[in-house]
Amino acid sequence: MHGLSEKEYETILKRLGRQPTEVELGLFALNWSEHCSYKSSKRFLKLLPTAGKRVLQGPGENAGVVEVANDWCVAFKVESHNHPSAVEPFHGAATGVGGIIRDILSMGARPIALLDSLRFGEQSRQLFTGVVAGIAHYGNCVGIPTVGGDIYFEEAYTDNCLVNVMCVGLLKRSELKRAIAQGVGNRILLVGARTGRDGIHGATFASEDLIGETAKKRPNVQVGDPFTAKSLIEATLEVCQFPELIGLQDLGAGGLSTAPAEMAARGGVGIAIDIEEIPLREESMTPYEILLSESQERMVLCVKSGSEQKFIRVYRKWGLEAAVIGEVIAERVYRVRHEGRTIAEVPIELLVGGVPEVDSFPSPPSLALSRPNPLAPFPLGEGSGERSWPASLKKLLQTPTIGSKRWVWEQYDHTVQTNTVIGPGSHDAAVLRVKGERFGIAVTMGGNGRYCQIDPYEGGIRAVCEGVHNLVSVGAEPLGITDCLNFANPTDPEVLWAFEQTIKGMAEAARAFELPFVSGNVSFYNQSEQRKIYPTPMVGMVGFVRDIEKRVPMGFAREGDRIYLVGKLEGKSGGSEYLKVFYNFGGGELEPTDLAVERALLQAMLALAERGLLRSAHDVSEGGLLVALAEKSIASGLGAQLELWDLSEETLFGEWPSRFVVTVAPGNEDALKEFVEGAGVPYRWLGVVGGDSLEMSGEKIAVQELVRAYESALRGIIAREP
Amino acid sequence: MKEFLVRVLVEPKPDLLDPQGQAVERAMIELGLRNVSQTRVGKLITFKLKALSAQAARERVAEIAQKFLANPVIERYSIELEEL
Amino acid sequence: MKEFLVRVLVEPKPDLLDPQGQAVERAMIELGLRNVSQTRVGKLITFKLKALSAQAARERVAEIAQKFLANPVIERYSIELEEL
Amino acid sequence: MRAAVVVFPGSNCDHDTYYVLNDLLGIETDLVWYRQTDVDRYDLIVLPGGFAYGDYLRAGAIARFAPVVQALGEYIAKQRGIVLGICNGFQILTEAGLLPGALTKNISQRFICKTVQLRVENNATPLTHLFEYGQIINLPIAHGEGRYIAPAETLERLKRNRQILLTYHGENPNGSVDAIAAIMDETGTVFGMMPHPERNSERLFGSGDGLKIFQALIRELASSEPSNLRTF
Ligand SMILES: Nc1ncnc2c1ncn2[C@@H]1O[C@H](COP(=O)(O)OP(=O)(O)O)[C@@H](O)[C@H]1O
Ligand SMILES: [Mg+2]
Repeated sequence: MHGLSEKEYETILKRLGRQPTEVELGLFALNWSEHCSYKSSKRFLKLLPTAGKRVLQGPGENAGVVEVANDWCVAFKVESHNHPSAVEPFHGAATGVGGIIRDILSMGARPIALLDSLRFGEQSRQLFTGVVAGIAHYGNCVGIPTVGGDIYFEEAYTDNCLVNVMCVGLLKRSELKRAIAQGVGNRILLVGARTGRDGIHGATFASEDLIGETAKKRPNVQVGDPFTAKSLIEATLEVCQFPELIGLQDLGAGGLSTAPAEMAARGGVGIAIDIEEIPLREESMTPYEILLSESQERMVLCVKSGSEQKFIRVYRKWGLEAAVIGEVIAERVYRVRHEGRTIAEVPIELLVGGVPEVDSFPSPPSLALSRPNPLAPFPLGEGSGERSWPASLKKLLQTPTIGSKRWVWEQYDHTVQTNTVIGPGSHDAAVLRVKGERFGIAVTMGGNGRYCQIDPYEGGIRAVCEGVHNLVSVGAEPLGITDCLNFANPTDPEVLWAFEQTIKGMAEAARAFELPFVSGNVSFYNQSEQRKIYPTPMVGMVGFVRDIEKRVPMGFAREGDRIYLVGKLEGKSGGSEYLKVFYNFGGGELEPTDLAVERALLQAMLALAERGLLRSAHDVSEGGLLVALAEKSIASGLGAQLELWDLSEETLFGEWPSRFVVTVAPGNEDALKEFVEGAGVPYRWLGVVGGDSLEMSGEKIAVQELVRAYESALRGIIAREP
Repeated sequence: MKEFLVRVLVEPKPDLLDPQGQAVERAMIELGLRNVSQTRVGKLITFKLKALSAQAARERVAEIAQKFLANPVIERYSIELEEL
Repeated sequence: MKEFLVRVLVEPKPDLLDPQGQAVERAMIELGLRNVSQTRVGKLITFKLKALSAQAARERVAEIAQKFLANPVIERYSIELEEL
Repeated sequence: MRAAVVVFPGSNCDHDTYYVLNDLLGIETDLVWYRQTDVDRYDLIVLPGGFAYGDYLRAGAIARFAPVVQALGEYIAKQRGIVLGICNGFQILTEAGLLPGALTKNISQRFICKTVQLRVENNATPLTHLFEYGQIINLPIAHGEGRYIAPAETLERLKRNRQILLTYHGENPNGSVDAIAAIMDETGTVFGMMPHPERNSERLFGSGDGLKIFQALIRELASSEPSNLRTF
């Protein structure tokens, strides 16, 4: 009952030594849900490195925090809102944005950027347009620029789209806050919106497959109110200056049944709340409903007793609710009172983290699996040669996954707050300035599920490397990682195996770069009767641009610049978009990433950027070498004369790791070689920037034509009116 | 063929939060309209439709309202017909 | 005091272009609702109001609709009352 | 000289605008809460961009009743200084009837954020006198309700009095009638514009045409006795 397992119910009876009340069961149901307790994932998440000299706050709080420079720090985290978005794309995505913003706010940071990684089926027009509209609606109204993210269209996500949102906040070292309750007698405040019957059992909803029954027994859709959220941000940042503020925490999935308990757990205290003190939106709500409500735009504060009014005044000024709903108590229990009667009293340790870990065993997929066999040969030959490279290139640029997402990011306000130096569209990462400082902050987010479907370990490695590449391409040094692990049902041993492998891969890569995971999120049960999603780790990263004037553009900079490939020219190219588009083949063999090379590459590229030697840089990812070159043309309007002898499709369009296309000014060739050779990384001359078309081996294609193809990529999906 | 003036009234479901309704209600109260409550803001779609009978018109409109004009997950609708 | 269910229907002025209405009409036609024309999309504001008489209620609502619920430059409105 | 940037609940370009006036241009600037009504000490009052009251019902429909907006009536009547509405500020001014016409949903029905080209239609105004007549400038827009419309006779008047200051050049991003992007009132002291000058006031963000707009206002105010502003 309440989505609790036999074993869990037994545990409750044993530890409580009595029958739990209805309300208590509700508390357990939420606190012990997968979404809130991480009972299936904890033991694997432990594998991720989390330490680092810049880490101010690692996993365990509402967001991670790393130090950047001059006392400035960034707080960041990613959160999924997959199931709510599948049910109601607009509000599901909108409230996803709202939720992660409040996580950042809980650290005492001002949110300065949003990114979103989205995955849809190839035909999911309504989901796609609804989600985009929802993100725009919320993000634009709260005045936080949406500066990046990525979108893939893949059959595996047809029944279960992915909506992962990352928020980045800026704060001074001294402003850091924690989600903690302390000091017996101190007050617990509930601030923001009123409590209504929203999304009751949302967390448990997120902890089951999206099939028949679950899909039907939808909780009330949560509707976000970005206007209230904006006021909540301003009011909360105001009270964060008060010394009487002890700790704060957003109300996410789980609402009042989890947040105060978590704060008490961190402080090693107990909390008692009085239900009747909670401002309600509709009368006649039962205590049960009130506790389980997931109404948006609410936060819990712990403040010094006696200072309540000071806080309440600020929230009232902003037109928000603020009420003292309880106090910190010595007894380490979460006590819920209703009109003087205690209706629930549960030991904090039992409620938070007391859930028995799920110890089902991962097991690798049997060979009988219908999924693309990792060892399937690369089906070159058929069709190859028949197509000229310009035709193939155009077709790839037109695919929704590779092509321009302008239609999406032009609906996002990406310039508000006037810090966006590099916005969405034309670069591998976004770059934000910090007013009054010389340095900048680079941010990126993404992940390729197909790689993980073929080989979760290598896919995990690549997910981290991709983030590093994106940052390095704009001249930023990676500082820290946040991640969202989107997987199917974890009770399926093969899913759990993929989960473990992916984490091991990510951990391995992070260690190679000495990068800490400071926050993240896990989303399981992303499947329907028909389909499981690909194992999809989204990796968000924050980087440091020492001198914003030295940021590196992606597009070709000047006529005559020399073009080089840094990295290997040949490799296995399983999982490539090319195979998908031309052979409808999602498998193949992945070229293993050499992390030693990756490390060296990172150093070399940063050194080159530091010395201002890079006229432009772009990592080679989906679509392979020629698409990377085309993107550099599209971004700048400049063409190039290319000199490639081997014109096999594999060379031109294959995808394997550790590659950049860079340009240097004539005369700087040797400097480039010196650094790259020094790093022991192969490199190769590709040609010269110039003209208004891409030319190679007697064939050419006008940049204008590339642009047209690239910009038309989403038409097929959007045009499918209504 | 008869011609009808069709009105489709779309409202947020009663249990769901309607931030717009809330904001509008607060403003109305500030502007002196006391004793107002449960304000909801929805959509009004009006059009002319040719059909053989009121019955037929209503059915076809209901179908379109169901799958397009209203979002059944968060909204409810009602249809009003007037023969011209 | 009596209580009324109030409906304020706000529509784009007839002489003004209504791009949203056009878009909705196109979609409805694509979805197979032929013979549809002159589609307009407006707002539906509903609320409960306590007043001494229908007369009084109507006047006060008219005043608020006039200066707030509708923008006279681009919209016109109508009021419907139902005593509860 | 003293400037005010009004803060409504839901304003989100208030700090950006304050930064340009106060930090970049060194003008003594206050963030003024929407409940404040004593605005006479300010020579320039900016209603910034954003989503005051969430833009619920209609952009600006609720904010127009804010005390500070009510106070603007008198401020304008006695020609005390200059009022500039940017984006949401423009919407509030039209809703309040302090500027003619209305700003409606973009013709695409979608929010749009991009840098656009604008043509200077009248450069003999406090807002535009640093540009050439007919000059093409670049400014970012970011709005969902920027389609300017007005009754024919109003449009006539706007043209006759040369109250149209900027029009979209090339593409008309929101479907505004006559591609109108910025206007002023008859007195030449109240200005409304959909583009965001504060988002193009530094080299980092492009041409700097936005800064020229603020500089123009400041020079105008410095050169003319605020009490008897040149009108056009
Ligand atoms: N995949 C992950 N990698 C690193 N940290 C994670 C991951 N998943 C969850 N965490 C951490 O576990 C804690 C709980 O996460 P979550 O429940 O998403 O927080 P919230 O309830 O505030 O959204 C957070 O500190 C989060 O950063
Ligand atoms: Mg949280």
